[in-house]
Amino acid sequence: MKSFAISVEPIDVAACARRLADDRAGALVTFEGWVRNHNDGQQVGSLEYEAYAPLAESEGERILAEARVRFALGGAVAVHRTGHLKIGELAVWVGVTAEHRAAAFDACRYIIDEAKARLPIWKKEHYASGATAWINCATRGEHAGGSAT
Amino acid sequence: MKSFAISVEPIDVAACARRLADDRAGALVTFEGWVRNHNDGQQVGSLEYEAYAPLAESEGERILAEARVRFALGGAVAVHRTGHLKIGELAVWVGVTAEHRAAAFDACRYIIDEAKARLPIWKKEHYASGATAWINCATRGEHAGGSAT
Amino acid sequence: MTRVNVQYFAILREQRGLTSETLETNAPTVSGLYEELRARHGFTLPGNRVRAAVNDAFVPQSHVLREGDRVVFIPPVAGG
Amino acid sequence: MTRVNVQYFAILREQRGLTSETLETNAPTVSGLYEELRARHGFTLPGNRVRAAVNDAFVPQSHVLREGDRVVFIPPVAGG
Repeated sequence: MKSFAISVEPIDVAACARRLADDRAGALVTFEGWVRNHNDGQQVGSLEYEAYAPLAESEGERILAEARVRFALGGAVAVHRTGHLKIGELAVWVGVTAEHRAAAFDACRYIIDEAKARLPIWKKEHYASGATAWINCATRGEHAGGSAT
Repeated sequence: MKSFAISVEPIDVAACARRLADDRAGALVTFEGWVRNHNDGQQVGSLEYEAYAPLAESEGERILAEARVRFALGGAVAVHRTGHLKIGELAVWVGVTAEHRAAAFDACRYIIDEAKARLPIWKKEHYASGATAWINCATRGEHAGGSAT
Repeated sequence: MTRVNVQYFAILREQRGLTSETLETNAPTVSGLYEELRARHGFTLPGNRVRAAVNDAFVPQSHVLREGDRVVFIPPVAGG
Repeated sequence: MTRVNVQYFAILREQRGLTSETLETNAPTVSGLYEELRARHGFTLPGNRVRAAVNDAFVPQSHVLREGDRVVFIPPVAGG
């Protein structure tokens, strides 16, 4: 199974964490990105995620490989959801194990920061008013594949 | 239910995470401390945790309150296990939600760093050889309640 | 003329009204192709805000198109 | 004489061989009580490596004992 996956199905957090079980590891740090009910002062009703899946997966694997080189890790797994998500739903999960917690915290943060900046995944906010907007498409933001450092 | 708890029962991670559900939160960062099969070059067979529970719980609540003051948090929950744990078992769980992930990462790390330095919880390693040792009791380490900064 | 397949995502998919098409172009590079399509379909994103991938790998704007390439223009990502 | 209850944890519990006891002491402070118990029971931890709690709250070494206090001596914690 791939370490980085795009998933159209709800993310199974327990199954993801089980893949990281490791008797040598003392620390597991996880990040969950949830759909928030607001953004930039607007009420958000739901969120649509669209991915260019083949490139998102290869770039995601590249990010995990970079984290393994930079930090003293055990394992690293990440899954990004696509589709139309409700408030409170899980959009992205990252889990990292290490002997010591500092490396696990640093690596988990590195992975999610790079993923948000580099993966070709877009989100469209649906507002209470009925309006919608692709986030950053017409305004600000990094390009996919751009460096976040 | 208390935000910080000492538990003689196995920690129910899913139940802990459910307590943090929050439509305004965009990020959940969790830390799990697992019993490692080695420490300082020695093979570890199991680990015993002993807590001075009333003070550990009040000091734990104080740490969570400090984190809420320092960082822009949604919720924060932590549980520390006591008793005789096997390799791979979950010894401590910390979960923090926030609107934005930076605060969640910073707060989760603050809580576990302070917890390790300040809570009156001791661990005794049981080695493959049959020997045992209370960690730090007779050697190095911070005092409970000491500042970790 | 070079025949290429173009896939669209997010705002470009909506502005084009389809997810992919196969077309012939005289544009030698991916940036030239984007400008051609932008003029034809009224894409709102300027070329310098769009990255490109060919055959599922990122490429520079100066990448030269070859017969049969699968081209994707990548709008800015959601980030934060 | 002040009557206090003393609870022991971890290495102190093992060296004392029990988890709590009620005793009378002439020591005016918690640090004095620790030195008294250390001499009697052969605790290996010096007083400056042990913190104290009275009635489930941390106290300084100079804390003055009162009748009925519950005293806990706290060995260094596991840390990392």
